[in-house]
Amino acid sequence: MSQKMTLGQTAEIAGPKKAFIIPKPEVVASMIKRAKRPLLVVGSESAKTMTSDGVLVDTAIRLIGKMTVAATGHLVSEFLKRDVQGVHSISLMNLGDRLRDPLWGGFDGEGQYDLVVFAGFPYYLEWLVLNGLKSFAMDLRTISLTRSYQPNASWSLGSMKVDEWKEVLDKIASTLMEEN
Amino acid sequence: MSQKMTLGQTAEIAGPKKAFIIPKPEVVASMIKRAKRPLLVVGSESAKTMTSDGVLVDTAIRLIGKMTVAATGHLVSEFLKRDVQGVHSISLMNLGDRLRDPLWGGFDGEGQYDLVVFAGFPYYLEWLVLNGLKSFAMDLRTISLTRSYQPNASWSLGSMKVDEWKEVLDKIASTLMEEN
Amino acid sequence: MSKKDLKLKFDELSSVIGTFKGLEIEVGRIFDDEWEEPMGPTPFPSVGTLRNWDRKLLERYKPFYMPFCDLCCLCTFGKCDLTGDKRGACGIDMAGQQSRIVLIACCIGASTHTAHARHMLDHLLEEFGRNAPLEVALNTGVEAPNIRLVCGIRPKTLRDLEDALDYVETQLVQLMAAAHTGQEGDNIDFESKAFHAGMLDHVAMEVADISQISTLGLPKGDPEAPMTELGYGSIDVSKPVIMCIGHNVLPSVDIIDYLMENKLFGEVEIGGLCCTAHDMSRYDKRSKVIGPISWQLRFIRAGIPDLIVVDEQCLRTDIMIEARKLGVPVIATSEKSCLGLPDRTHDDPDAIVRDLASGAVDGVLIIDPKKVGEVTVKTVLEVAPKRAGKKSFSLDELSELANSCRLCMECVRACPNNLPIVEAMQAAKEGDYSPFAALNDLCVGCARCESACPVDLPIISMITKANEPANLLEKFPMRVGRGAIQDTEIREVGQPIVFGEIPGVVAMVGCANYPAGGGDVARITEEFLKRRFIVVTSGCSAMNIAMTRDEEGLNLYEKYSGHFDAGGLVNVGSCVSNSHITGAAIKIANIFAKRNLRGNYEEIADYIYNRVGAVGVAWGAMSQKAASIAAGCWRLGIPVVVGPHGAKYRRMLLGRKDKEEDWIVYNARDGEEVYVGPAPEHLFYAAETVEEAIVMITKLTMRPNDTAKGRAVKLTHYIDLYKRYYGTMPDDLHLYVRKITDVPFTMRDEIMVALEEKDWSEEKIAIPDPTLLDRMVRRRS
Amino acid sequence: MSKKDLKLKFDELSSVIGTFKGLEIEVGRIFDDEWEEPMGPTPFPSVGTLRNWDRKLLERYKPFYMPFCDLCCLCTFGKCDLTGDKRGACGIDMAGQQSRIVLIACCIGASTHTAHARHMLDHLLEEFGRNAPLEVALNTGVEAPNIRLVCGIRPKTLRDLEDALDYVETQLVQLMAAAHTGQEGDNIDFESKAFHAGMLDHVAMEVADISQISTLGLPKGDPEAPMTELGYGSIDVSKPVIMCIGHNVLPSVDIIDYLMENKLFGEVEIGGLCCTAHDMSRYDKRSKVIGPISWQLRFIRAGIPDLIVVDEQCLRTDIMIEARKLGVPVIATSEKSCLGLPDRTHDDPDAIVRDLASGAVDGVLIIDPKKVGEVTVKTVLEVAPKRAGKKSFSLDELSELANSCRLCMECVRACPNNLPIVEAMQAAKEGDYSPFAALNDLCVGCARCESACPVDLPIISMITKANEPANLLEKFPMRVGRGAIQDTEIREVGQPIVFGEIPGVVAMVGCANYPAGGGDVARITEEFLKRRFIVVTSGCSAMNIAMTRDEEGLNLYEKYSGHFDAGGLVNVGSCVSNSHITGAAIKIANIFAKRNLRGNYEEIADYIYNRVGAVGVAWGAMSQKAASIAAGCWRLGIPVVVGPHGAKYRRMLLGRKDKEEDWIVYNARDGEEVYVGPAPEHLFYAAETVEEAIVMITKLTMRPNDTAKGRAVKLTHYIDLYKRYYGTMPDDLHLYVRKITDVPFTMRDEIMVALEEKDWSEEKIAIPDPTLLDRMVRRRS
Ligand code: SF4
Ligand code: SF4
Ligand code: SF4
Ligand code: SF4
Ligand code: SF4
Ligand code: SF4
Ligand code: SF4
Ligand code: SF4
Repeated sequence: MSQKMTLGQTAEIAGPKKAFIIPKPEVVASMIKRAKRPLLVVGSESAKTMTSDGVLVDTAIRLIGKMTVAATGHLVSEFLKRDVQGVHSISLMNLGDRLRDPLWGGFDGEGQYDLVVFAGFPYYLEWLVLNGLKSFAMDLRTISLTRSYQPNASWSLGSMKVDEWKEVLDKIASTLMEEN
Repeated sequence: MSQKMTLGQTAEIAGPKKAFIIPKPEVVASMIKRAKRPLLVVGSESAKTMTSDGVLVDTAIRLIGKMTVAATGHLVSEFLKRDVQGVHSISLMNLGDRLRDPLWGGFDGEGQYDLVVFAGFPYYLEWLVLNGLKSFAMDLRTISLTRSYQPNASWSLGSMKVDEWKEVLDKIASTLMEEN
Repeated sequence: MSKKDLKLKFDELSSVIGTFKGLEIEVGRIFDDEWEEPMGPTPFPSVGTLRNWDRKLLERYKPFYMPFCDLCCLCTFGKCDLTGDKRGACGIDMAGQQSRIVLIACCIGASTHTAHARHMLDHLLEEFGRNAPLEVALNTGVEAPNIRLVCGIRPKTLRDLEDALDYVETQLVQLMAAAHTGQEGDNIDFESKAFHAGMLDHVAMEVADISQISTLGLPKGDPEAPMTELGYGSIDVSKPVIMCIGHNVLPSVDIIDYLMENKLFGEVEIGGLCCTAHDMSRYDKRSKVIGPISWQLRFIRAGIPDLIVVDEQCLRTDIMIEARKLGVPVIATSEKSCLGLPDRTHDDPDAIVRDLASGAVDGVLIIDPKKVGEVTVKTVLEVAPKRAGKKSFSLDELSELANSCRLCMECVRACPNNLPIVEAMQAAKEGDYSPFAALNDLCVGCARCESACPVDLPIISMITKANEPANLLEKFPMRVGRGAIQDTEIREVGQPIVFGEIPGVVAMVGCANYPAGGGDVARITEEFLKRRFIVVTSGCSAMNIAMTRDEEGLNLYEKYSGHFDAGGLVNVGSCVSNSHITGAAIKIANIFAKRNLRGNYEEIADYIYNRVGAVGVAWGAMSQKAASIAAGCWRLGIPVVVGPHGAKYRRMLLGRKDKEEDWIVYNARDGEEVYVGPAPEHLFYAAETVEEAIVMITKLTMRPNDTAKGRAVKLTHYIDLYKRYYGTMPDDLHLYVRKITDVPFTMRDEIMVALEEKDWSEEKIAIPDPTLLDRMVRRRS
Repeated sequence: MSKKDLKLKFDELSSVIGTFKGLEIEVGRIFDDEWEEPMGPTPFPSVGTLRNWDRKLLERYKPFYMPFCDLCCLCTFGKCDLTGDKRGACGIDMAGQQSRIVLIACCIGASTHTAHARHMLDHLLEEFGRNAPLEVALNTGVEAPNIRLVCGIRPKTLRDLEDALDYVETQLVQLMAAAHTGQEGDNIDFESKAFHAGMLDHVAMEVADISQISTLGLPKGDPEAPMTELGYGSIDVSKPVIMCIGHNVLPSVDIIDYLMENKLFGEVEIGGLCCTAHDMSRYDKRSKVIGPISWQLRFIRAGIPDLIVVDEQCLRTDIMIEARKLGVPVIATSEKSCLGLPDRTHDDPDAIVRDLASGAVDGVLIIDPKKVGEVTVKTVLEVAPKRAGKKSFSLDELSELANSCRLCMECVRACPNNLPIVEAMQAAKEGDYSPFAALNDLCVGCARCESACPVDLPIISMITKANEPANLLEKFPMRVGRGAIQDTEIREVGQPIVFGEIPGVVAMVGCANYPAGGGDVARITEEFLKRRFIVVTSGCSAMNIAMTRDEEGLNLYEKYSGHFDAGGLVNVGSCVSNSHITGAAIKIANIFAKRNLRGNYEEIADYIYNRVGAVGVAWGAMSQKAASIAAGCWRLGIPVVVGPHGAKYRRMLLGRKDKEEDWIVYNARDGEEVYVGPAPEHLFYAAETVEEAIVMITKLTMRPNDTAKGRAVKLTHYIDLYKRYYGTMPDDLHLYVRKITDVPFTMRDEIMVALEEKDWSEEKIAIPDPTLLDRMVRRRS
């Protein structure tokens, strides 16, 4: 009789503060463009998550230059395999810990990031880290590009089918690549 | 930055099973009409909750005959003050306890109700009883007519302003009063 | 080193176990050979010993679960969705999970009192020695009914209490263990374990209270215990003000002693909040009672205290933040509540005073009560003059503050009682502060509104300010906690209670999470006092009872005696004094009915359940302690009624009066199984309204053993109250009138009409010698 | 009656406290005058005693909270929204609440082992007497390092262990009390209390394990402990099969004894699941180990057991439902897990057997282990023949079942690891069962998928069935738990460990909540064995390690020795044997470094933290027990790495290697405060991938006291592994290379390049005699 959750795992039930759903890919792109210090973080599942560029790692590669890119776990090896330099390697725990410190200088020592985009993580792990940031890095804006709704981000994609998601991701990347 | 809950008290966060929002008053009326044994339960706040009929007690009186009406707390006195008989008095705890028993005969001994409509309760108390029914009376359909969203009902009104709510309630009652 | 440090030295010792030379042994326990009472079947019961008894009760009173959350997040397999017929990754279902949380809550509650008792006892043993005698109450031989009943021991000295506590600690750890992921699979077994925790809690509370009564000179069951003053108005703000918050009186005792020794009592005001206040006033009636837990923030915000001493339990955890804002130093005194403060226990007192007074530190942790006494008094004397004149904002500023309100409603959504804060803001913008003032009595002081407010309006301060003139005059007498009920009192009232002529014993206890203010507690209390029930009370409720006056300006403590007798209002004291309430019920079975207590739990509980019309009422029950205290009552067969917020305890224990088969007892006279009607109807019950509660409490005093006269008295009150509040006759009289002689004479006609409608006849309901225990049957027919 | 029941009778006793006649006294404790070791500063520490030490660690390793829920629902003031800077009605904030839940979890975990220890000890005292000597391990004088360290006592007999347990129980109740609503206000204080619970847990585990080792004949630290068989294939299904599940071996011991006494061991198969299996195999290697917790449902569903005996902890709470479906009777044996079953403890065994065998009851509760032994064996002999042939569905039916799948994805959403169940269903519809079979190794057996499935597909059974041929062959050798590490072994490896030549001690422990199957545990283990770390293991992890073979068909237990030495794989045993792992670290400080243990916690922890390169790894940590075990490691200065699900423990304790000021220690030689680099970098750390974990574990073995040679060895492994998995050099070498002599010779060039990039120079990082304790400074310069 009652409505079922349709948004990802049942573990996702969030508290009173819940992510806005990103209405369309362009919004993400323009948030990133407008951000002073945007950071893209790609997680361990990025090497096997298919996108229109190949896998998520390849999509992240497209974005280097448009934003700082960091890889968690041992994912940096995937970039290096592709001979791509300039991706920062940091573990997810260390990253979470530093993002909550307003005095952290970032990878370049220039100061804390103001917008962090997450993609390619096990659902529950991203859920938890985002929730740490929600309460303990209140000034930080976070975007989740996971295919299921991530309630603890500031902005999240809604849950969608694989193909749709690939398109959305591609659209975000393409929009970012355009000249301002 | 993130979306605020806009639906009633912060205590309302529900689990994976969440009430459908009633799209329009006629839907409630038709669910009641179609039910075999509908029950309206009005709670202790019904004597001071204003409706287009006066207070919620008066609205409930309009519906006697269309469905079985029960009053919790000591609310029955309000009906008797108005010289209205035929309203059953039962405490909310006893009612909840009986609604989860498939063998309960109801007030008339004819058997369990199949649809129960709640109105006029302290928000958190209704929340709790509805949640007891959600898990322990799985075959029972419940409707909340509270002015704030009640996630643990099968169907609930969305949160709305006082005047809008009065109209919705009136529309439900009027539709029910119409000949089928 | 070891907590049991009495050693005996022997040059040579021969015993059954061999010969030892140059041996030191420690005495564990000196056995009491003199207690002639034979040992009952269940001394020191373990987790499962009383399971059958619990299951009998839980078979009648089946839990109706109202999950407070649909998920479980207790292990890393989770979160698990448990709605409907789903199960968690460990296999648990919703009923199991709710009852598991209940068990955890009861364990926390019972642990709180047990830890308190342990701390108290350790301290008193050190101060007064192992052999300090237990002198609990005047005219009283049964010094420790809960301990006798549960443990099967008769404590005579402080040291003897350690046996009881050792046992309680061992059992609590067993119970906590049972809450581990993936283990107990049955919700009724979890409930039974929660009952066990509750029973243990009453033993622990008894240890805590009788040890302090015996050694610290608190009133020993004195019905004429002195009056103290309660309320803001009781504090002379021209003096330095020490405010003690919490539940463990030891640091406060040393503050008072220091004041006395240094002849400073007249110079300094000392007031308490919550149970520490009760126990301070029992220790010295000149210490003031500020109010219940809900007053913490208001009182601090009013700028009255110059120094805050916190001990344990029921403190606001944000006390440091509040105190800092006002420049009030804080002294924490318990390892359980360190508040992040530097541990200065081993520092020179004057150095600590210097740091606190200069503001170099805003608070310190001092575990040694003696040092607390000295540091507190010295500090407040230095701090108070500097703080003088420090005030909160003025009434004018109130409207200014209100002007910045965005009317966004976040506060109202966050308020547990949906209080009309926004209306008050709107009125205040226009200079009308009365809607704000009106909130004063309804607000539970939780500050969730402030937390939610996007512009950080100090809503509680605004409420307090708007009501300031009234607040500052607030000053009520309260009889200080008297402790236990005397054996002689029990002897007097045992028969009228058991026969039903005193219609019931109503215990008004628990916290201050009221749905609509503390006035309701006084209202309920007065209703039963007027009807000559015995009303016992404790904790925050005992304070709220004091805070209502009649037209003549008198409150209930002034109007009713402190005797444990019909129409008596008996303040037993702090939370741990609740053990005297169950203790009184136990003593009725023992002293009046001559049932053996020693390790004889089931029989006594069966007696109380079937015969003693006692009902607990926790209208504002909030805490885990309230949960475990209630559970201890249930196991003894005492029903408990809570207010609507009490439904958040996740389940009620509800009887089904419509099911005849549920209300069968043995007749102890002949072993016959007979129907006795649904009395008492429920074991744990949340009422939606005060009126519903009053009527239900009255009904719950009925017991199968009532004499005709007793039942008639109870029915009179029930019908009278029902008619008053519901406007009609109750529809279940046919379940409670057993014989025509049960019918109250004055209401005869209308009752007979009601009975006829229900096809009532005299044969249906028996009046046996009722028992749920097969083994209590004396002879089989 | 009392648990301490040794009484002495005297006709007349004169002592310091007076003269007694006709007195019976009970001996509490016979003091040990012989221990020449002086008492340290903190025997029997209370909640706050080690707070300063904890705060030192927590200052370095600040909790990074990842709230698992945004709300608190622990009292009736709630639910309270705690997101952002909001506070609950009691004043608590999000950090406070998360750490409070951590404290509750650790209390439950420690209580579980304590209750287990109490039950074990009570039973063994009864069976073997108070004076049964503690014989824990061969060649070992330090029988109980945790107890010596924490309590300051040296236990010699079973009875002496009671002192330790009494203390632990008292403290646990204090800690539970601190979790009460409105009390502790500081998250760091909650964390410190969680550490306290963890420390207590190791004492309790030690009590439980050394008491059973000493009396039941389990291996006494034998590196050559026998091999047992593990896996489905180890069970001869042609015989009646008894399956024992849980963590308390007592009932199983009596089953084995009954089989032996009645010469039935060859006729009946007895296998265990979870830690009971470990302890059964320690008791008698012929009993089989079925597998870790995650195999419970699969094994039952396979229809193999004819009777199930459950004791306590880590049982599926739905065991009755599963057993009922298959007509398998269940015998519950613990008050902690009664499963709603009728208590038949006091009934005639044959009557119970009759009822179980006939199916008149589907389960019973029997608290007496002896009776469990008899009833179990007699019942299984009657039941097994009747059940013969009872099978689960066939492979054909599997595709039929799959056909009714609606492809609704509810199962995948419910699956904690998002396993591709729907793909397996789709393939199975077409008769391809390999995708289902592939799930076998990845599935943690939680059944959440089944619970969520709208058409109730038995997904676990389907996985099991698809993999049946492989499953049934599964049979692996595992060295049974050897218990403690011998003093002589410590003497041998102490120096190479402290000097860093044995690169580290890695403890592979904990539950089976793996993100991608148990194979990862074997993989991590092998990596470190190959590199000649010492690997110790216990519990479910010790089983999963057994379940991977190399190309030659050998598993790690076959390839590596059981010695506590470089390249040794040491299975200590069940969960309670984890105390031997901390025990070994403690003994290194004591035996190798000659530090006093007695009541000397801080110094020893400081030693371990700065010198002993031990790291705990709980890749599938699931339970509250795992939480408290880990907390006990942290307080001793041992870092713990968990898998990604471990992030649900709500916070990590993370160091900031980029903050130099965080890594200052005293040089004990001259009191100077010096920078030693971020070693170990973290105290509690969740890795996202196995590869990340392996590298982090390696890095965490570095300690300030490493010799140049030792540091070089550790760096070699770190760099080698980092390069292998990350494809590049680590970017933090400049924080770990102190002097040029630390640089591993073979990697010199590339390291120097890396160092130059970071402007490394030799002066920055000191190699002092490191300590965090001011008082350990021997001389001030
Ligand atoms: S039980 Fe409470 S803390 Fe847990 S998920 Fe529900 S609301 Fe959150
Ligand atoms: S049980 Fe409590 S802590 Fe756990 S998820 Fe629910 S609300 Fe949160
Ligand atoms: S305890 Fe059970 S229901 Fe709760 S999270 Fe763990 S597995 Fe799920
Ligand atoms: S402090 Fe008072 S007004 Fe504010 S939320 Fe609490 S009860 Fe409501
Ligand atoms: S939350 Fe604050 S701003 Fe909003 S209505 Fe309440 S008082 Fe006004
Ligand atoms: S314990 Fe505190 S935060 Fe939790 S529900 Fe109670 S008042 Fe709210
Ligand atoms: S039983 Fe296996 S497949 Fe099913 S939800 Fe659990 S882990 Fe996933
Ligand atoms: S939940 Fe059941 S029906 Fe739905 S996809 Fe999974 S197996 Fe199929």
